[in-house]
Amino acid sequence: MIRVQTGDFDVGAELAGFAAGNGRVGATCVFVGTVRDYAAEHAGPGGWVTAMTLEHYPGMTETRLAAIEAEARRRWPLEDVLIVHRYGRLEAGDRIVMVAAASGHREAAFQACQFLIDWLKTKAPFWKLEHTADGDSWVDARDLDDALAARWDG
Amino acid sequence: MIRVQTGDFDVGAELAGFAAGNGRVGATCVFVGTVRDYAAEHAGPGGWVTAMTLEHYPGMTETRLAAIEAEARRRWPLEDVLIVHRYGRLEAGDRIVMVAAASGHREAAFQACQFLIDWLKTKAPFWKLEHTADGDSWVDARDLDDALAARWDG
Amino acid sequence: MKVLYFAWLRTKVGRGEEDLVPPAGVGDVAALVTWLKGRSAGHAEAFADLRGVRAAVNQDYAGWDHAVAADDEVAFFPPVTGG
Amino acid sequence: MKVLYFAWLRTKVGRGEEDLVPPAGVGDVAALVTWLKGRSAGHAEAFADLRGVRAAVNQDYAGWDHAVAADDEVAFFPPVTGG
Repeated sequence: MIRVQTGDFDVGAELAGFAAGNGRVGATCVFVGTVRDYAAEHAGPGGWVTAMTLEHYPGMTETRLAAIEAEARRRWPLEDVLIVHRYGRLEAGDRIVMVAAASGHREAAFQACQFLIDWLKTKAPFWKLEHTADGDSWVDARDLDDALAARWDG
Repeated sequence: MIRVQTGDFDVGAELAGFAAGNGRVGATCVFVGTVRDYAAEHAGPGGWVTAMTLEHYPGMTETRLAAIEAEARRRWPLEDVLIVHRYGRLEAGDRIVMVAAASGHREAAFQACQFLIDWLKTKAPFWKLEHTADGDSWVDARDLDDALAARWDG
Repeated sequence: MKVLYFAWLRTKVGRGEEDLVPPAGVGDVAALVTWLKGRSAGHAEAFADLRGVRAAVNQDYAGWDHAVAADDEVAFFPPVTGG
Repeated sequence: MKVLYFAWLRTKVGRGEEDLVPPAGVGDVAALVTWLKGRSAGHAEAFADLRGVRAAVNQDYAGWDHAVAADDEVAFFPPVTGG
């Protein structure tokens, strides 16, 4: 299941309904991304991130996230998949994204969960605008994210 | 933090207090293990696992889990670590274990979380006795678990 | 043709969406970009360095040689930074 | 010396814990096992095949050549299966 929303999500409540009643689940892996109050990329007085605004491409976002879920289900024997991603203005400490994968054993759950967030980070059309004391700046894509996503190629 | 207990735990409540208020956290990875109602190792009429009893070695369990947490913190820049493991009788669908790692970026959070459960599975003194329609049987250690733990050697 | 801009491309162009009718010769993404650069100084600046620009046609990623037609939705944006 | 048994070693030995005073020659885990095997048929069965047996001395994993002394806590158990 995928969801794109402005409001916060409750990880515990999401997990309570996740793969509910499915006795084949032995392993669930969850990743939660949050807004740090300090971006190492911005050293100096303006380095403190007070908030960010996440822009996205309505329509394409949902299509891409659904494709990422489908690919994960194709690659691993998953009992359930969840992607929740927020957009709009988020303050330091706020949750941004949650991805989860449930499977019989942990290898599949871990790999699928990493795959979901790696592909999401490089393929889902979201852009972060950081608000700092020095002003606003669009976050640059990280080469490391491309490298992490490339693990799953081929 | 480590905890060994007979009672259930609430993943959402655990995460609400996890790395609470720490603005350096950008990534949290969580693993939850549950009792499957079918163990593939037991094909046939007695294959349905109705429950299991987890035995442990009080004292050594806590010492080993604390050592695993310490090793994870030594290897990765972690803001928080949590291991909760139950013992005693557990029914199909029940939670067994939860491990979590929080860090600035997701690579450390994922790797530490996998490390925690891999080492826990091969080093923490717990033993599973499965109760099936055919009777009770002690679960054999999996070679795969040794292989997964060996990833973190050296 | 619906053309969308996101993130800093949107701020440079000065708007997020345009309904356009490119001339008949504009048959792929690259030709569309060349034509768009002539529309305003903001467009020219947004497309000055294409190394940091990605394109999507009808909500799927597309290369510069991907065909575009009158009823397509074409979007331009920097490499994504969500998650 | 406190000797503990877990999982199927406990069920074969028939108890989980014993307070014992091994003879003076029992200086390491291997010698302790040899001595324990003579205590009962259950002990002998528990230690019949040591490939599936692990040992801990004072709550840390120990090899067969690890020294044991009168006031040690020594535990025997199969490979762990928690998590």
